[in-house]
Amino acid sequence: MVISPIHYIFVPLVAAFAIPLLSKLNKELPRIIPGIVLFYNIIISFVLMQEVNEVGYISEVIAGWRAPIGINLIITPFSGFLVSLISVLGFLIWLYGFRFKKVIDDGELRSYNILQMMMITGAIGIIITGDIFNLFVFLEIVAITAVSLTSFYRGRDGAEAGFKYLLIGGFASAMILLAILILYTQVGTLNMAEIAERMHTVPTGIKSTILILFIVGFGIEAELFPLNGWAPDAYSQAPGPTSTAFAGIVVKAGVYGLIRIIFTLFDIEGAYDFLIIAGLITMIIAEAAALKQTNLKRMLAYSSIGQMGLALIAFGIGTKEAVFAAMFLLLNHAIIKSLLFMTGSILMYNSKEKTISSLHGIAKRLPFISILFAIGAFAIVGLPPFSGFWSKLYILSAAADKEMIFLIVTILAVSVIEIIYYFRVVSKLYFAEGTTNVEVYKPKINAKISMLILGIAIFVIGFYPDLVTGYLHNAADILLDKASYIQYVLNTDSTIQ
Amino acid sequence: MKQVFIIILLIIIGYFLANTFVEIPFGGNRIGNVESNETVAGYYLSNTAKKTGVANVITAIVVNYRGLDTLGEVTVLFLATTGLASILYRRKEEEEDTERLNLPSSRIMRSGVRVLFPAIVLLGIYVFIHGHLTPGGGFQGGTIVATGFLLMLISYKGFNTDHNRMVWIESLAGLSFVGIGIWGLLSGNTFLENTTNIGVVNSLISGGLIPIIYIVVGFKVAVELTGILDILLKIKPKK
Amino acid sequence: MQEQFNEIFIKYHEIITIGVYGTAIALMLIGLYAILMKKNLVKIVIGLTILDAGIHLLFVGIGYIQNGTAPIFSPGYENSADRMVDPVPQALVLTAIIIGFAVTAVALSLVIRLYKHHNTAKIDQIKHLKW
Amino acid sequence: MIFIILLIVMAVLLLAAAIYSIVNRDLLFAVMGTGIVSVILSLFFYLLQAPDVALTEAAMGIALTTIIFIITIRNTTRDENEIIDKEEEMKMKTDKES
Repeated sequence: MVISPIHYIFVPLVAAFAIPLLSKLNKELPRIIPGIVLFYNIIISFVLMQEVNEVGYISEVIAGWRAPIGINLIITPFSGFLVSLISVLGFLIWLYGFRFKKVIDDGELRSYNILQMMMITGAIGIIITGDIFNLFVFLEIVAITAVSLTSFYRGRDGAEAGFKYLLIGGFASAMILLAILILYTQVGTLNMAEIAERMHTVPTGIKSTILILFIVGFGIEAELFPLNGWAPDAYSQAPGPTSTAFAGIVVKAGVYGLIRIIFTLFDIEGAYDFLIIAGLITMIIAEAAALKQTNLKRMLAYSSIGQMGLALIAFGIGTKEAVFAAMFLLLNHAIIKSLLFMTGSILMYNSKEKTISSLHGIAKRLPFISILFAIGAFAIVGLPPFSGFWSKLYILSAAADKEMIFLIVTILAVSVIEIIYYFRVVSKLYFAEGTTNVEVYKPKINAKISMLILGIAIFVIGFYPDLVTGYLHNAADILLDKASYIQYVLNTDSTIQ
Repeated sequence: MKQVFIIILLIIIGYFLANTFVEIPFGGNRIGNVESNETVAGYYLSNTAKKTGVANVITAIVVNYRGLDTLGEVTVLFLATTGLASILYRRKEEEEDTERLNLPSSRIMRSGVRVLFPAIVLLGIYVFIHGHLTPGGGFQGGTIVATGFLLMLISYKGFNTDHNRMVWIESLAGLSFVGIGIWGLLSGNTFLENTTNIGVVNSLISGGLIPIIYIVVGFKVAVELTGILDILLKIKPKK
Repeated sequence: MQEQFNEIFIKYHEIITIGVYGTAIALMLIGLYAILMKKNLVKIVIGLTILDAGIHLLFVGIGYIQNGTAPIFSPGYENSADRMVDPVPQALVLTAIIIGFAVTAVALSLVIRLYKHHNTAKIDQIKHLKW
Repeated sequence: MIFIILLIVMAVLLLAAAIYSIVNRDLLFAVMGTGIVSVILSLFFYLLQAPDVALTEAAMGIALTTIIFIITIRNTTRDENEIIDKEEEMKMKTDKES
């Protein structure tokens, strides 16, 4: 049984269907199975990345029918890189959340583990599928799991955040369905490669309608400005590991979906500067909102929306250099933001209203966690020795190549805002004298390990960026040249045997 | 004021959609401004009978040509049931009494349901067994069976679907669906491939694995929907 | 019977087009109106289902062929492939209807839980999480 | 000819049922409105030569969606503006005092 992209999907499915049965055998199994599955994901990513490096693309056909007739899974260098990143992060999040839950009985334990594992599988599915309706189905899997996890805690606001997310998600999936419908009437096929090939036959009026509907649909998942009302609430109400998965994994799948639609399917010139404008507005408003947040998780949520805005700007610039910088930013953001959410949830664990003020002087009692939080804060802001610095630098240089002075000014201004609100938290952590009676949640060894790994990764990429940049440059070139993607998927029915 | 703003917004969206759909012909020749046999639909119509041996083209598309969609579909229902259970979950100490709300169903209802229930379940099973010949299939059959169980759940307070057996059926059905997929991989072809012989088109045993997959989907959908209804019926209103 | 149907179809072509596409778009707008305007949570979810219903009608509408037959090769119709309606939108709608049901089920369970906490089902009285 | 007349009548009925279910204050009747929408939609699908979808819409839309809505209404309020509930509460309070 040769390892192929479909393993990402059917192994978690077997586990998800089996967990209700296996939990009858032994109470602990629902906790352990997701770990095994997510570790197997890392193995698949390792094997597939080798192949993608040599061959450039991996296309796998489902049910034996060639690409446009049946559904095909496709791994390009960029999607392969993103999926490996998600697999590693998924495993670390599982390791972090192993014993994290408050008192939980077996019913909730089973549901939590199935939903968390399937959310990651859904995100991976969005990235590797080559068929537009299949993309919609995986998007729905992510939507339903994310809503159920947001409203997991018994508290009052969980259900409200979940309902808001589901309502906007329902509207978004209706818009995507409408876009697929109109696209099908014009093109007559559902396979992304064939759509890209036939896109030139579509009259421009209808083409822009389809593009707008897709942008609205995916904008909600990628948290563009007017459509991300749900994100801060969902992040702050979800359990620790889930909000980490939101920031590290689900948003990446949303951004990838948006980028794929704009880069591979459409060739409208206007789409690129739309991305820049949307990214700008999202970044500015999200960072401004983050400034006045008192709840730590909401602040981190706004900061990650701002970072995604920055990534969209970089993709919008559209040159090879800019796309490479955007990919590098996605990598850094995933690692750093996951570390911040992990450490943040532990620091916040016992405080009732989860405000930043309840962080006073905790550093003395949780030194290890506070150091990691500080590292994360410095890295995301872009201070030199850390990985965040390189990605911001490359974006600025890409903007400079295209003489977009206005962009450079705003990005720097926003970085200043970031510095303000992150350092405000770090200073409270270390220098303010805290109330000593707040009992603090001592994380177990597995949580410490996963956070340590992320911390080390920040340093390693910070000092040796060219470990990753070589691969990303090649991935950026392949993402931009559409012709080879279409030619590969449609003409070769190369299935892995 | 808000109403006026929303109505203007709707008029704009309506106008926007209207002039996109003016260009799309209704009832014209087949889709896509390329001749029909190059489009996917043309391929399906001309090759389904020969290649997959299934009379109902839509079943062939849903199960075989676009098998991953249906797998995702069944997962969505499975996750909805799990999500629903976790949203409405009451921990052991909160659970006062889980017996369903005691609807005083009338005698007509109870006797009627006793007659109807076997008929509905039989119809549902018929629909998903003949998915590849007549309209209908796993989803439709499963839903019909679920409505049958719904009638029983409402009219007989004592009637309780045995939770353990339902979990077994649900998991086994899901596992066998994925198992058929893995069998395709193991036997050297691709995931979910229709490896067995496809038989004569309009005979009952035709279409290789497709009817089997649809029967499995039928069981899974039936059990999942009954599970959703059972959870929802168990909530006690506050009044 | 055949030509008579075609000739009627062509004569009243606009009315039929407006009849199907028009109703579908109108349904979508009604659903959208309910989602944006209504306060009661159940009414909002009803709006969502009507919006989905409109889209499902559109899906099947685009597949229809003038005087076509259902895409099933039942015994009498083996070689009438070119008269058959487009099967692909119907397969997609099948999936979309069931996903719509799953989303509605989860939404309504959230409505029940919200009502348990806030003792009201009106969205403006539940607004605790602000922007 | 029947095809067109049927089409127009069903289109009008469909929109009327949808508007009725949106406008109506009593949620139970609003839900019945959605049931009627599903019935006519299922007939529409049948008319447009889509038997599979008609069966799904009939089984899913009419039976199950309506029943979940009714269960939800049973656990929340039946009146959209919750005026009747307030009156009941007032009545209960007055009974308790008296």
